[in-house]
Amino acid sequence: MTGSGTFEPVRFNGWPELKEAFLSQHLQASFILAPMAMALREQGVPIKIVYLGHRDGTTMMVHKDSDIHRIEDLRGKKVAVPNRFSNQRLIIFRAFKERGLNIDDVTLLEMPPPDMPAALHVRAVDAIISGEPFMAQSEMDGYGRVLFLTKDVWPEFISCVLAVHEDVIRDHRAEVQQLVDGIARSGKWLDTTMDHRMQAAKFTGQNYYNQDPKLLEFVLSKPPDRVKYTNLAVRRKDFEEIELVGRESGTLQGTAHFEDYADPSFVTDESAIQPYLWEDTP
Amino acid sequence: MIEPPAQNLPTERTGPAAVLVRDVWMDFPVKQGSQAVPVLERINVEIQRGEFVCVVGPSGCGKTTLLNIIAGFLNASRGEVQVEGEPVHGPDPRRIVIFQEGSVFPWLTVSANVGFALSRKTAAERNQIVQHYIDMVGLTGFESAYLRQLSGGMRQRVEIARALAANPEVLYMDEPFGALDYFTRFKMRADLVRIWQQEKKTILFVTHDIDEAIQLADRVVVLSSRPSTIRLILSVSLPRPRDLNSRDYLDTRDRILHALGMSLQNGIPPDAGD
Amino acid sequence: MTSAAQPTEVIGQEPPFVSARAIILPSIVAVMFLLFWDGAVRLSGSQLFPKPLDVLWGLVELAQKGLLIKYVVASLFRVTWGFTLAVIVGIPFGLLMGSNKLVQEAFNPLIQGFRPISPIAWIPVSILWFGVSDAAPVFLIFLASVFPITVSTAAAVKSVQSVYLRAADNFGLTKFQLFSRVIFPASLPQIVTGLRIGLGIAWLVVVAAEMIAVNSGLGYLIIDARNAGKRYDLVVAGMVLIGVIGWLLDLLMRQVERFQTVKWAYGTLHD
Amino acid sequence: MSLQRRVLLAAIGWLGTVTLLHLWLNTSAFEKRTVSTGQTGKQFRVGFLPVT
Repeated sequence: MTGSGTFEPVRFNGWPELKEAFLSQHLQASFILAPMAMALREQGVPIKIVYLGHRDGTTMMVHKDSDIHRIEDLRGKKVAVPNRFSNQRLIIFRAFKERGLNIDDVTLLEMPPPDMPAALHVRAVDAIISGEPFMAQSEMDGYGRVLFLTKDVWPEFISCVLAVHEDVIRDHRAEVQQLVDGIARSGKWLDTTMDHRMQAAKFTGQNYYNQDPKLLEFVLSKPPDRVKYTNLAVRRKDFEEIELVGRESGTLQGTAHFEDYADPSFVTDESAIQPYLWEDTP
Repeated sequence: MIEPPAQNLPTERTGPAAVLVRDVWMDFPVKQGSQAVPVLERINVEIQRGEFVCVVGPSGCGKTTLLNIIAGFLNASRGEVQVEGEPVHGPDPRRIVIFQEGSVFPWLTVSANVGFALSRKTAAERNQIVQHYIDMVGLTGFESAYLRQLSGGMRQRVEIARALAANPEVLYMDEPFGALDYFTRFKMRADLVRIWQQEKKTILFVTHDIDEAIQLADRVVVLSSRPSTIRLILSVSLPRPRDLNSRDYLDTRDRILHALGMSLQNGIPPDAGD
Repeated sequence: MTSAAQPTEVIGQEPPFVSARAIILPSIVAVMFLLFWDGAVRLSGSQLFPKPLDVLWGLVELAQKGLLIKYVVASLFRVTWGFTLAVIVGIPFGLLMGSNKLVQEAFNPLIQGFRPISPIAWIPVSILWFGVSDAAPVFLIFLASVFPITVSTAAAVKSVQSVYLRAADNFGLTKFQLFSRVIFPASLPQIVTGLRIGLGIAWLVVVAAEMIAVNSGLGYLIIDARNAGKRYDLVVAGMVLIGVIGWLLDLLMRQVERFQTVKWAYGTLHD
Repeated sequence: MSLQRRVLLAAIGWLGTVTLLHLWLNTSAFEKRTVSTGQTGKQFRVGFLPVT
């Protein structure tokens, strides 16, 4: 996503602030939680999901020596989730429904992802679930244990999507296309070899995320399919699954449908995407 | 020499009186609906230019109220005040009041205070006037001191210097020495008379201290307790500087006390303080 | 011809007096605190909570990366502008409210209504208005300090002793002169106290203000350290920086209170 | 009056200094824009959170 200076990445520390900046068009586009984008569209905010951020990349962690070994053991426990409008929360609804469990048996606490590892460490909560690298953090530091990866419960799990304001799509389609291509091609590059991933870990860690590259390397490698950056085109089936769980959990009203909140026109043929030929500049 | 209250004795007629108080009545409405409280009744005083007049009376008799009316800060319920023939409608730089609680500005140095009213003059003129009055009141050397660094007596000197620097025609002084110690008061009275003689101002001086009045005034206006009327206007014909042990001095004091229904021949009367 | 008053009556200048004890005593307490902190962390065996030395190394790391100066300047920039705007708006408006009964009655309810709203509650609104620029934190800091400044200025004007006003009136000052030469100087001491409180609150709010999407500042340092995983040493380093700078700002403001044009109102009990 | 003027000047001086320092250190105001943003002029801003 280096772009040619046309794009300015703006890092946020919390979903509410990001949403507000995006809502008020201080951001032309933004990576955002899928259900949050859909809910905003339901509330009449003219935005379209044009691409996905990544697939999977989310894990449920429990304390190393906790008695939780199966999803059923979550009953009566406290689970930290990143935001009401997040698939990390909806996945729990889906997992409980598939196992015939009652969602009211588990307590879901909204908590900023950065605070989750510490909360698990001091056992303020029994389980945490959010995007990486915060989950890997607890695993790397030895007090966290993976309960499940998203691909075990919700294959092709979507967490973040790229959403763009409709007037930006109308007036600056070329830029949006350039943005989506850039993301798609760097995603392809990322998923071609592990070496690329290691380079990305170092580069992103220092310049954009300000996070320890070793942590990002852990996320991108253990296991290799912990997060995937390809196959990110917007597909109706994936989103209708989210609509279903969103409605059942009362998070979404179901008043916005795929045509309202999605615009798949930017990636017509995924196989045609060429990875960037890009080396990490020292 | 006693004067009947209603009548006054102009020494020689040199144009309209410096300050003329004609038939002034004053009452304060305490609360809506309730009867207004009478404070001053039938006050008639005429002060000649250059004269030193003291108004004396028990505390709370309305002396300060009268002064504020004369100075234009208060409007009388009835009657009128004229200065040089013109009716008074409000305060005026030609008639400076030295308030009882002291109004020297604590955020200014002595010289800045004294020069406060001289903003329209050039810097040179201002400094010359300021220095003149600072020396006159005996504050030489304290030009850049601040109020909190001065004693009570010195603060009063700044007050007087500032008033004089504005070159008023009349000085109204409301018990200015009330907060000073016994000895400083004597000093301040001597200095005030000296300055009065030099500057030839008209002075109206309000006090509850009968001795102070006699030591300072050409004429003393004696007010009764509230609602106060003029009991006596007494010309003090003692030569200056006044001998405070003289027979005449003591006689004058007795006349004033007598006018207030008190006499000290056989000790201090029990109701002296009412 | 003139009789000068004796100089002894003058009360001498009060020199600022900092005894050695005033330095040694607090440093002993500080050292004890650090030891207590260090011991507590070691005892609790917590890997997360940093020890004083870790915090020191965190500060050194920040300095080496040049982030220390960047973040301090960013926070000072925002507090300076937010506070300056609050002064520019707060003092005149406070003077007006204090001196004009109509304005007071008209605006006081509005101000008393806004005052209790914590600046943090304003974060969403400020993002909608100012987005991700420096303007958002400056706006929050402005809000945090403009109310205490306005209110203390208005109170100051109202408490100006009427004898000064009568004296000024007596000297025939115009309305403007009355304001600039009597009302303002007389209220200045209380205004300065209001400024000191305003600045304190401004510095309190800088952390919350910088949690919006800005990429610099001590508040950002803390929130960013949380994102970077286990960097609680930087979190505490940020807290230390905020504490020290906030204290220095207050010391600076206290120097203003020792100026002659203001000191007169504080009496001798002022330290 | 000179004291208040001195305080005022010091305040204005500080305002200018801290503003310049901030612009220099924390924003790209002084850096020559390597790539002109060309037609859009306004930056195309893309928000993100440091997650996955």
